[in-house]
Amino acid sequence: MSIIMMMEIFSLDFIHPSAFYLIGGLLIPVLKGRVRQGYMLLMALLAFFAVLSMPHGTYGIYEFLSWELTFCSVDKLSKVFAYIFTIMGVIGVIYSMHVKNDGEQLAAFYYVGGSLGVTLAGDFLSFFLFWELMAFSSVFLVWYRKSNSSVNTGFRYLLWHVAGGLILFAGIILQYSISGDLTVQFLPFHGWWPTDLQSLASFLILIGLIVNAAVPPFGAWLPDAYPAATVTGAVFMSAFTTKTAVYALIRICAGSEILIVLGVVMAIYGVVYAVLENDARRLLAYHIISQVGYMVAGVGLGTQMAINGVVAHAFCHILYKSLLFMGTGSVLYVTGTAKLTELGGLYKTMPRTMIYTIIGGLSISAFPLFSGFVSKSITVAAFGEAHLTWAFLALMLASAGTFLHTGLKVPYFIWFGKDQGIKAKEPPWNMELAMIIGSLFCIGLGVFYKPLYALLPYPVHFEPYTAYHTWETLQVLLFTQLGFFLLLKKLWCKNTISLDTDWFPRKCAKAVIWFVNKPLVSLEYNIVGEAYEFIIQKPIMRVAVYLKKIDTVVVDGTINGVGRLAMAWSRKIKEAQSGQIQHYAMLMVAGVIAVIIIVLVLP
Amino acid sequence: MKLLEIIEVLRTKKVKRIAYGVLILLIIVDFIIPRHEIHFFGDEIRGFWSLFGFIACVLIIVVSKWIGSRGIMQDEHYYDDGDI
Amino acid sequence: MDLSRYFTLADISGIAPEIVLTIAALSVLTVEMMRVSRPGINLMVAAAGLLVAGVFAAQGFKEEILFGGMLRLNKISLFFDFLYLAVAFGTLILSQGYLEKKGGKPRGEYHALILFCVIGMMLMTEANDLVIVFLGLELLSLSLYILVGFLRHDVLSNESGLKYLFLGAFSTGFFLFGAALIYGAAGTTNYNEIASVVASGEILSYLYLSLGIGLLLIGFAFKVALVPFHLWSPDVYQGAPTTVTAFLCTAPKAAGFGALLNIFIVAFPEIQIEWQKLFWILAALTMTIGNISALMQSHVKRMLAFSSVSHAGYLVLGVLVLNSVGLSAVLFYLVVYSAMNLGAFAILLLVEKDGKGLNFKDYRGFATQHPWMAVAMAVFMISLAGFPPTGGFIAKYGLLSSAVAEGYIWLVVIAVLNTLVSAYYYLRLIVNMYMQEEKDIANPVSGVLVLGLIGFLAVIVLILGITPEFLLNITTEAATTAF
Amino acid sequence: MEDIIFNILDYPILTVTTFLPLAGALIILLLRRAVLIRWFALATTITTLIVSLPVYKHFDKATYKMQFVEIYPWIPAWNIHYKVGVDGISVLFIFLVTILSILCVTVSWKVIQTKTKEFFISLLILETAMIGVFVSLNVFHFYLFWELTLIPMFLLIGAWGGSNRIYAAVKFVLFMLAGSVLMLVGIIVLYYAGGKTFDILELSRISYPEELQFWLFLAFFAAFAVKMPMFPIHTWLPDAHTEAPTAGSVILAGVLLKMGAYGFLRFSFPMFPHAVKVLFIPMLVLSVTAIIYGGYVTLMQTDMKRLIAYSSVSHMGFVTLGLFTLNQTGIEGGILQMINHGVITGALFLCIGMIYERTHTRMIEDYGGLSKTVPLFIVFFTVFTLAAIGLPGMNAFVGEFLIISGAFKANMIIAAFSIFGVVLGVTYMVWLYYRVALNEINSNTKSSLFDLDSREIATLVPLVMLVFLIGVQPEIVLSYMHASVEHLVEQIHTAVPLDPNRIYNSVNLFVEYVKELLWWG
Repeated sequence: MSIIMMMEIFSLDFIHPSAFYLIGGLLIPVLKGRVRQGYMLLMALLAFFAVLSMPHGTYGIYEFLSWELTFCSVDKLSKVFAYIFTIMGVIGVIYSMHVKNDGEQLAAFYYVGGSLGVTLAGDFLSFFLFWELMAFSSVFLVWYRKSNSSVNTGFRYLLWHVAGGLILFAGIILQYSISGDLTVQFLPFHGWWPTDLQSLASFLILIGLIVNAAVPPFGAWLPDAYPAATVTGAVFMSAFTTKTAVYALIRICAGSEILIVLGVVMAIYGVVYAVLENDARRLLAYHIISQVGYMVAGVGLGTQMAINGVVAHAFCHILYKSLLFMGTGSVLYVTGTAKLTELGGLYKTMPRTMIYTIIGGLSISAFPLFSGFVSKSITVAAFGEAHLTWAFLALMLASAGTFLHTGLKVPYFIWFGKDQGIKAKEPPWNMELAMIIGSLFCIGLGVFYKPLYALLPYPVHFEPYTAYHTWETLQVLLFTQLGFFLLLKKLWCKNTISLDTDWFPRKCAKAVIWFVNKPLVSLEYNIVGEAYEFIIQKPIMRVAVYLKKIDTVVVDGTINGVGRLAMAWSRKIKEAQSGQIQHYAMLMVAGVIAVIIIVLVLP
Repeated sequence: MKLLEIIEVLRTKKVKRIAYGVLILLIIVDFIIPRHEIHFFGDEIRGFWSLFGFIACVLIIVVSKWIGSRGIMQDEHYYDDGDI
Repeated sequence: MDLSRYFTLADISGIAPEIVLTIAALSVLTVEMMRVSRPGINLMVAAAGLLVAGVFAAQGFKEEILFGGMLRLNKISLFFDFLYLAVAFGTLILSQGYLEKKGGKPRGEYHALILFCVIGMMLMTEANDLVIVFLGLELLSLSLYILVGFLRHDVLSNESGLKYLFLGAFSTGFFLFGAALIYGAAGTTNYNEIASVVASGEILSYLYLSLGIGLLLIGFAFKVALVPFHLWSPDVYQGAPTTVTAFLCTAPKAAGFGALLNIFIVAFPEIQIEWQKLFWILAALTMTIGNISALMQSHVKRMLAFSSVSHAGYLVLGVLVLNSVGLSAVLFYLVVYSAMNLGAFAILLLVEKDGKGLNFKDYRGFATQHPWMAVAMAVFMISLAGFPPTGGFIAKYGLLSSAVAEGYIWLVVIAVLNTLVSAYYYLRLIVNMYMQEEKDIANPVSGVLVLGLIGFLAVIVLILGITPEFLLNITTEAATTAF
Repeated sequence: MEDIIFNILDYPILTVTTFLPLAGALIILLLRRAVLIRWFALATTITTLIVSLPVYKHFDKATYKMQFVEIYPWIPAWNIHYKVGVDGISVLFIFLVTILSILCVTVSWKVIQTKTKEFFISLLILETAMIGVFVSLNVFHFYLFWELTLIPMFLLIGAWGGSNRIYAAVKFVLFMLAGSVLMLVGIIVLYYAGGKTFDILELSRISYPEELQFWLFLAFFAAFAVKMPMFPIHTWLPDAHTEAPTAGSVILAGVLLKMGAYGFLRFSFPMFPHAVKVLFIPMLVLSVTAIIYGGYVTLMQTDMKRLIAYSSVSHMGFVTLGLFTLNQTGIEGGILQMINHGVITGALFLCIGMIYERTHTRMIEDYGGLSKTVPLFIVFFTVFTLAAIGLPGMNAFVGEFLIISGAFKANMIIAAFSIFGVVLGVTYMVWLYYRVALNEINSNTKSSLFDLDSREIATLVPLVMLVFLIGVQPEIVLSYMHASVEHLVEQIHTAVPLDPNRIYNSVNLFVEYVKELLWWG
């Protein structure tokens, strides 16, 4: 209604939901205090309603020089993701209302706008434009933490994303050169290694997307950056980057077999590292990798049920993962630390945050009556039906591991462990309100899963609440709890960080820098520098001086010379004008003789 | 507050014994649950999933601890000496 | 006794304007004699004479030959008459109070002499006989010699008067020698008869005829100040009182060209082709030397003298072409030329005070003190240079266009380059007025009549530039009747 | 008369737009107080813009025909009619003139204290003359307006200019006059050769004998080359620009240079196609030398205004390069670059003028670190420097892009050299920007600098909008000229069939031509 009214006013055929974030965001620095909070909430809600009233089909086509950018092509798949992104936008905005620094708010707004843009992009150019916008705006969320480590982490995060973006861009260009059209279409990559040009193009696009989806060899940036982000920034980042990548993977490379293997490895890898982890937010970051592993595996499978599973899982994952981040974020906000070794026994001072985090933990481990049970199990069941037993078992193992560290380890060590005497109180009202909404969504979806299934792209014929399925999950989860309590002593964490695949770039980076600093710089400075100076700079300057001399002396000289010449003649003639009558008379006689000669010559 | 007392009650010894009782109950009920589609051998065996859950938990903890000690776990300031 | 054998009533009515002017001149002298003390009486009487002569000329006009072939009245001569009357009227207004300023006593002879000049000029352009032309030329020259030297106490004026007398007499001698030769060759001094004799071919000898024409041309060249014979004009223009210079460089020059055109149109229509080469050279020389020598002048009057020499060069372009289009262009050019020069000299007149106000430097900061006067002077200078919105451009365009029609492309290019050179020294005055810093500048004596005349002339120049339609029609109509 | 469309609006729009400033000038003649004069001048220029707006709305972009045509008899004796009309090529320049005139009035609000009445009168007469040039379809009053620009510009430079203003003003007038008097001879010869008519459309329909075309092209070339300063005869530009007041140099750079190029499009291309075909290689060589030579000499300038002036020589070299490629892209690029150059260089001069108002020095070494002392000004200065460099997304990029692609179609080597020109362009602009904005703060100008006030911001904002508008959506501007340029190109090529070998040996053809013609003289 308001959107439609707005549309008539501006006589636009549609309003791109990200417009509210990108253009609306510009006003944030201008407004202050309560007005700003209300304004941001209004923008988030308007974006949500815009998605609500967005018809299917492609529109918002804008042609620049010779290319056609379609900013909005909407079908069931992109609509679902648009829904969840806008909902998450609302929750995130509420959560970050208390933040004073308007740069951070602006970065968050452009981050959400970027992800919405990617979801709705019709052609690769605008897709890539918003893709880069997302990368650049999210890096500010890390930088605004303003601790020296977060600045370096921000740079590493940015380098990863720029590298990923470039690979993606290379793929797009290659694809454009082959097919000649830029529309975002289905380019699956089959087999292990690119054979011909076309498969190379889809391979590059796949790698570009994988980097953003934090798949292991390329995914080390996620656990590195998220814990370093600001309290509210981490909440936004947990929801958008990886899920936009998942959406892109579904849209572009559904059914590429390599993804199954990658997905499963991811799931296990995330769980193993999470167990070792000491920092709560870093643990959750690793856990994102494992959950996204499910989705990547599902995309790799490619069947209709798997894709449905992936979409549902993504939908719920955004909600409960952001809830967990909000919980740990509040702990960090209140106590100043997120290290498990330093926390413990907070249930007495932060009971309500504990409840929300536990709800998040339960729904992530797919406890019956929670949203995880409804969504994650579809993907797992899809693998079951496809009879990939090894993948099926690995994923079940991973879900057990999930419950182990997110469901049990994090809550136990933060809230129930031995009390280290850290004083803490409940977080501000807006953080709590956001957490309440998040938990309501988690429980609501768990119970009333039908509307979620309606949104999924393909028809769903999977019934989560069958007796056997609930029982099976309950058995796995409770016995994992048994294992946890028995081995509690072994799980005690030490104040360590776990090396990750980003060991290679960081170490060899130091070697490269050393190489650049010592030999290369000196070479460049005295040999190449001199050469440049000698071959290019000096001659240009000399020629320029020379030409300037020409310009002033020759060109100007000649023209002024003509003027001076005329003046000289005039002076000479002036002498002839002597004022003596006899001179005049003589000249007149000369004139007369001349005329007579001419007259005689004439006939 | 009301919430705190509930949590206190849950932590007492008595509650732990009830939990073990629930676990055993789980395995027994598993025998009577009807299985409609059978996809793989695990569905046949009763109580398979509880065993699987326990072993998974133990396996994960042991393996990750082993790998951690092997070299993954480093001191916190491992990267701090002048990374990029 | 019956004088009808010698002249009829029609002849008398034909020369009515001249008669009225003589009466007016004599009455001015008598008024002077009676020591009538009213100020400006001479001006009133002379102006009245001019007006009445104008009325008589316009009202009694018929296309006819008078005094048995001596005079010829046609549209061209009428056009010239009105030009002379207008210029004389303008000069009279200008010289109102000028002579006192220069220290001389206001004497009536000044106005009488101007009227005699007008009579002389009228005779020159109406003449249909060499003798009459000589008569008019002499009457004009003599009164001009006196006028130039009018300020007896000013040594410069005496020197230029004397100089003008000697060289004038010298050139009239050539003129008379030429006329005699032509009379010898053709046996008659009447234009039409000369034309018929030349056409029929019983010329005594072509040598005499061409020599005669050549010398005749030299006489005119001196009067109109074409290059080899222009040397007198800068000194005379500078020495003479400014009002006389104003009169000198407008009306007599027009008369000279008028008489020259009449001779070549009526008397020597076919021979004219051989003379084109000479006119080509004269035109090129006059334009170039006139412009170049004006470049370095620091004295405004002297600069205007050389500029009038160069304008004579452009007019020779029209004489060179000698068809109806060329003639109408010359007539138009003469009107605009007179208006521009009269205006420029008028302002010069006002600014000049006891020897100061005649150099370029004296015009610095003129624009801030006297904006309106500066604008008028700028308009005259721009028009003299031939910039478009003014009459000067249209006049120059007419001449160049007629020359191009006859194929004198290279002469037109020379003329156009000369305009470029002329722009420099015309704009120098504007530079001094608008762009130099103020010093203790001459503040002009502001006579209402003179200011009105300046304004009127400036407006005329602009109107002729923007809508030259009305004057063009008159000139084209006059030119077509001549051929 | 079949290819003109008469004016359908309720008032004679073109005549009113042309003569409204003149009417304003006459009224100012009567006013006395300076404040009144300034406000009245501003009102006149703004009303001229508003009055001219319907032209763009009702302009029919599909046809190449002349539109809004008005014919009134003026001097029947010489068969001269007052005929005005607009087509795709000339319509945009009217917009440029009206916009820049308003900005000139606002920028010279405080700086002109002496002789304000004469200043605003000459500015308004100048505006009438400029609009007249772009609008007139009769050669005679085209020339009249062409010459009418000289005197006001002469007064602007001379009376309110810098220290060496008289030399610059006189040099400016003599250069311009030299060119235009030769054009006058050309016009007269054209009048007779074209059958005693001054109407541009009829003149461009007749095909003249080849050698006459050659001479007439040279005559017109003299005037146009001087005005848009092509290589050898450009030395008046730096002097005129450095000495002119801000308003003067904005108008000079913004519009006067374009009249030369417009002349080529209106006269040389349609009327002397054969001569154009013969001479287009030398012309390309000339424009490339202008680009490179201009670039080099700009590098070495120490005075800011002189640097921007020389950069105009290089930019206008691009425009001629675009025009003489004789293909659709090149010419459209040329016209677009003309408008871009008008906007950018006008804006740069406005900026320098504003700074000069404060520090009264134009030497670059007096400036430094302006980004700290006057940040708001540096924002505008950065935008315009980037536009001048030709950053994509800004207007100059689109123009240069079209020109260079057109040039590649015409002749490969020349296009390659022109790119080197672009590189030079970037170097001198960036070096200027570094020395002015980023260097450490220079002591002697630091004290007198204060940031822009609202009047100055209001002057610069419309130009910033234009820069981005044309940069992002060039189609707004290009759509006007497609039809007319297409017709022009077709006119050139149908007149002389395009036989390839003739083009490539056109240089020796040119030499042989000159030899053959010299005997004719």
